[in-house]
Amino acid sequence: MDIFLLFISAIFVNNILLAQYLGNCPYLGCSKEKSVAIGMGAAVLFVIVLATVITFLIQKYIMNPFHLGYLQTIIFILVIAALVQFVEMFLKKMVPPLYKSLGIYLPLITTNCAVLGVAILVQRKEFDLWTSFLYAIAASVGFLLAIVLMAGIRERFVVTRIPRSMQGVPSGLVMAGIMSLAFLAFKGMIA
Amino acid sequence: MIAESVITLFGLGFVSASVLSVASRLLAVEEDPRIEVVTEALPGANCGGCGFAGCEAYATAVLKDPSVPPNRCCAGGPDVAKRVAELTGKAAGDVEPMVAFRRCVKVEGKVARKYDYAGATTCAGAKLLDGGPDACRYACIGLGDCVRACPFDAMWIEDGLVHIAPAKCTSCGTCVRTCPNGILEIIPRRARVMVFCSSKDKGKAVKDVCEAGCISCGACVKKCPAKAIRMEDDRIVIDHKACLAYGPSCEEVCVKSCPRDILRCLKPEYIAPAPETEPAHFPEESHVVDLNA
Amino acid sequence: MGSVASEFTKGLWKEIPPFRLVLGLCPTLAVTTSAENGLGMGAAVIFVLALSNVLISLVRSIIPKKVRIACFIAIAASLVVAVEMLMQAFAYPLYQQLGIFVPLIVVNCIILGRAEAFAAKNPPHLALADGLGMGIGFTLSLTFLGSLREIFGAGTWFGHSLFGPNYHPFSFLVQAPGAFVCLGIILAGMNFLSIWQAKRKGLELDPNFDAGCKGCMACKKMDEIAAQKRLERLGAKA
Amino acid sequence: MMEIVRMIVVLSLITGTAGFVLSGLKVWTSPIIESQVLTYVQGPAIKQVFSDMANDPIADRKKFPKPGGGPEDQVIVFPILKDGKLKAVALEGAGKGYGGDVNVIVGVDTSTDTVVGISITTHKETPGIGSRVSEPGFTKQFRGRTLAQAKLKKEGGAIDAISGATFSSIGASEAVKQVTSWYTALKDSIKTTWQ
Repeated sequence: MDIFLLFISAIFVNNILLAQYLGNCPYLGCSKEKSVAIGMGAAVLFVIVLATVITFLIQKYIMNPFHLGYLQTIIFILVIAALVQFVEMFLKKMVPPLYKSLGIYLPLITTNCAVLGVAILVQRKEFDLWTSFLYAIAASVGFLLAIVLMAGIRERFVVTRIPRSMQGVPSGLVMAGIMSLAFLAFKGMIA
Repeated sequence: MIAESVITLFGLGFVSASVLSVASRLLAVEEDPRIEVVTEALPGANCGGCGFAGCEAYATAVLKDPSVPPNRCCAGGPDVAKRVAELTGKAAGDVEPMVAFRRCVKVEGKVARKYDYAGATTCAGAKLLDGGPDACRYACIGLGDCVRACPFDAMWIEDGLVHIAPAKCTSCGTCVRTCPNGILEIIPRRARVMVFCSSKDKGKAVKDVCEAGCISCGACVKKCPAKAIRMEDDRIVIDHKACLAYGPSCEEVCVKSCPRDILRCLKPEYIAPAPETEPAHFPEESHVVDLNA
Repeated sequence: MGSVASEFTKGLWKEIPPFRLVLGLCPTLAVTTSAENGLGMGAAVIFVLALSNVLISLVRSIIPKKVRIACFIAIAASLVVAVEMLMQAFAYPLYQQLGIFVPLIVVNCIILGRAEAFAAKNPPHLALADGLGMGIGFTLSLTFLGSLREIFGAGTWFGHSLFGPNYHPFSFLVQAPGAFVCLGIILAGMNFLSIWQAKRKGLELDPNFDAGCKGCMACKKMDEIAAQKRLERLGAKA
Repeated sequence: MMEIVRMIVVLSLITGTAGFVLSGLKVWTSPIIESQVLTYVQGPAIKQVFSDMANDPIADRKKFPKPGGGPEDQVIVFPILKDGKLKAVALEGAGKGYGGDVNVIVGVDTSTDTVVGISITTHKETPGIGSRVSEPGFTKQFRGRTLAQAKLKKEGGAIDAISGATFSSIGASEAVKQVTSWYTALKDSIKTTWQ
């Protein structure tokens, strides 16, 4: 039941994109094509889960014993950057098909604030390892859902008359606002 | 505390840099070095005119797949084709010249209309609304998605129907990929006969919506002595290779057998190779397949 | 490259982030629930951006190309940690308000975007001008957006009540959807201005005027991937 | 090979320097941060418990060794003074609630050894259910209780748990119990410190 609640809360109520504003750049950049959105979402899911678990272990076994909590930001981001680059090289060599579908998005993920955001959030919420792992999955599924839905809508934008000044990013943002409004409705589920 | 911080961060930098540099050595992927050379030779516009996803994809394909010709790059023209041919060891000239062709004769009144469309002026947009304003789901919608997509300015809309200027067409296939109804096709410039309908409906359904469409009677299939015509999904497919190999001795019996006048001989102006120099203004008659001929 | 003055002023209007260069959207959307938060976030970004630009410009010649991004991130991250500590020490309520978005400055594409696009190629004094200009432009935008949302969404400005107790705040604006819609409409307004100006002067409109994150390599790459995927999809259909 | 060495050296040097500078900054700012945190997190809670204070308990705070803790564990005691004399003290305790620790500031009158009041500083309870422990309806019950009474009824005290939020109530009560045990152990040294 708790796990169910965690998932519902992270995917719908506190959607990482639409309610917590994390990961907006890829959201707007990648949502023009549904296949790209799925690829990006899956890559983000992969990286978020991996990064959250690794940074959690580093926090627990290196930073906490030495009282280095204040270096959290710099240590986390360096670990994430190195991890992403390593995974990219690894996939390219060892699993080329996976590289073709996910790997091309990896270089774009280092600066995705959703990854660092989730890694820091689970520390601030003081989750244990298992809950952190589940939360990472739930949050990135929420990201995937939002970005794929958005791409589905934005594909239709191509065939719609939109005023010149609203084309591109502005219409994407307003669209995101309307989606966020729709997601607000899920707040009623948990109160 | 200072010592711990310095050591931890120094160690982190050291470890990540070492892991990455070692990994970049161990996990380096060997790519065919020629791919890069061929990609360099291409214009790098990533226009997709060749039918591949970008210049690098074409370079890879042309090196690996023997059936991919070296002259597919429309943006680069003959110079690039020559260079690619040199790099790949393929002959530049042994490729059948092709041209885009519209498989539809929808003209005013021949196709019934379901409704008047007043939405966004794109075919894809109209297609979203109950399959388009025409009763025939395979008719040219005529809102010009292909015209806008054509990188060579070889198409235009007239009377709600797309027209192709063969002299300008480079058979890049962009229009074929754009058309939501799939009525465009790339055919050999030497092709002798062609079918002017792309409907996959059965005879009765076609008769209901179009005065001119193919009713899938199969007469042409039976008559063709070269067995170059077949039906796929109630849609005529012509094997131009077999047709051209058989030669003109059949006297186009298929055209004569067609009860709906939907199989026609192509005008020589259309099928002739593009002239070397482009005329300033293309004469009205020669740039389109004349439907009333 | 231009003079110090021109590098400084371009960040204030011509390339003002995030309205012109669509950079750093996450904090822009998240912390602008009030003018004060926007200003505070902006101040932190000015500090990090100006210093990281200068530092990167100073060490640009010794950084090997392959670990370029990692070095930029390390420099930006240490500045962010510094800001975090200073903010906790001297502006604790603001730190509480901005929450997780203070550490997230490090992944704000404005930092890496400027490092990559400008600081890595220019001498320190120009990099400083660019960083300060961009930072101040960012602060102005954030404060503007924050003011807009606070004034109409809560009826206050910098915490001072504006319309008296009878005002019914349009609280949609201070919630998540309001942030998206508000920024979207401002961006559209900027585009409208560009189009109108081009028309009035009879000039050709810059076709890339709304191309989005110009300074951010990630977005460029994403557009390329999207174009390629589209071709692949259409190719498969044909 | 040279390139790899250079990569490693440059990156480690940058991170190492960052570590040095940042730890220096940390040493300088940590006392300021500590007092800031106390002012903005514990400060309002203390003010809520003691409505009239002549001194600034945050500035006058003192650390005492934690009873039953290791040699480095410490407890912060905030004194409430009147005319320079100790009137009451405030301590912060923590108890495990439903979602995590419930942190509670407890004010204890040093002359009568009774609870002056409690105030919740931070908690992670479910909004609307467990979060009711921070509402006056619950916290008011502790006012004027003796140390022995300041626990839930089922443990022999005088406090009603919030129905439907038993775990949160237990958390708050545990926190109060922790403070009362610390206070009992430290009472003498507290009194000698401030007279």
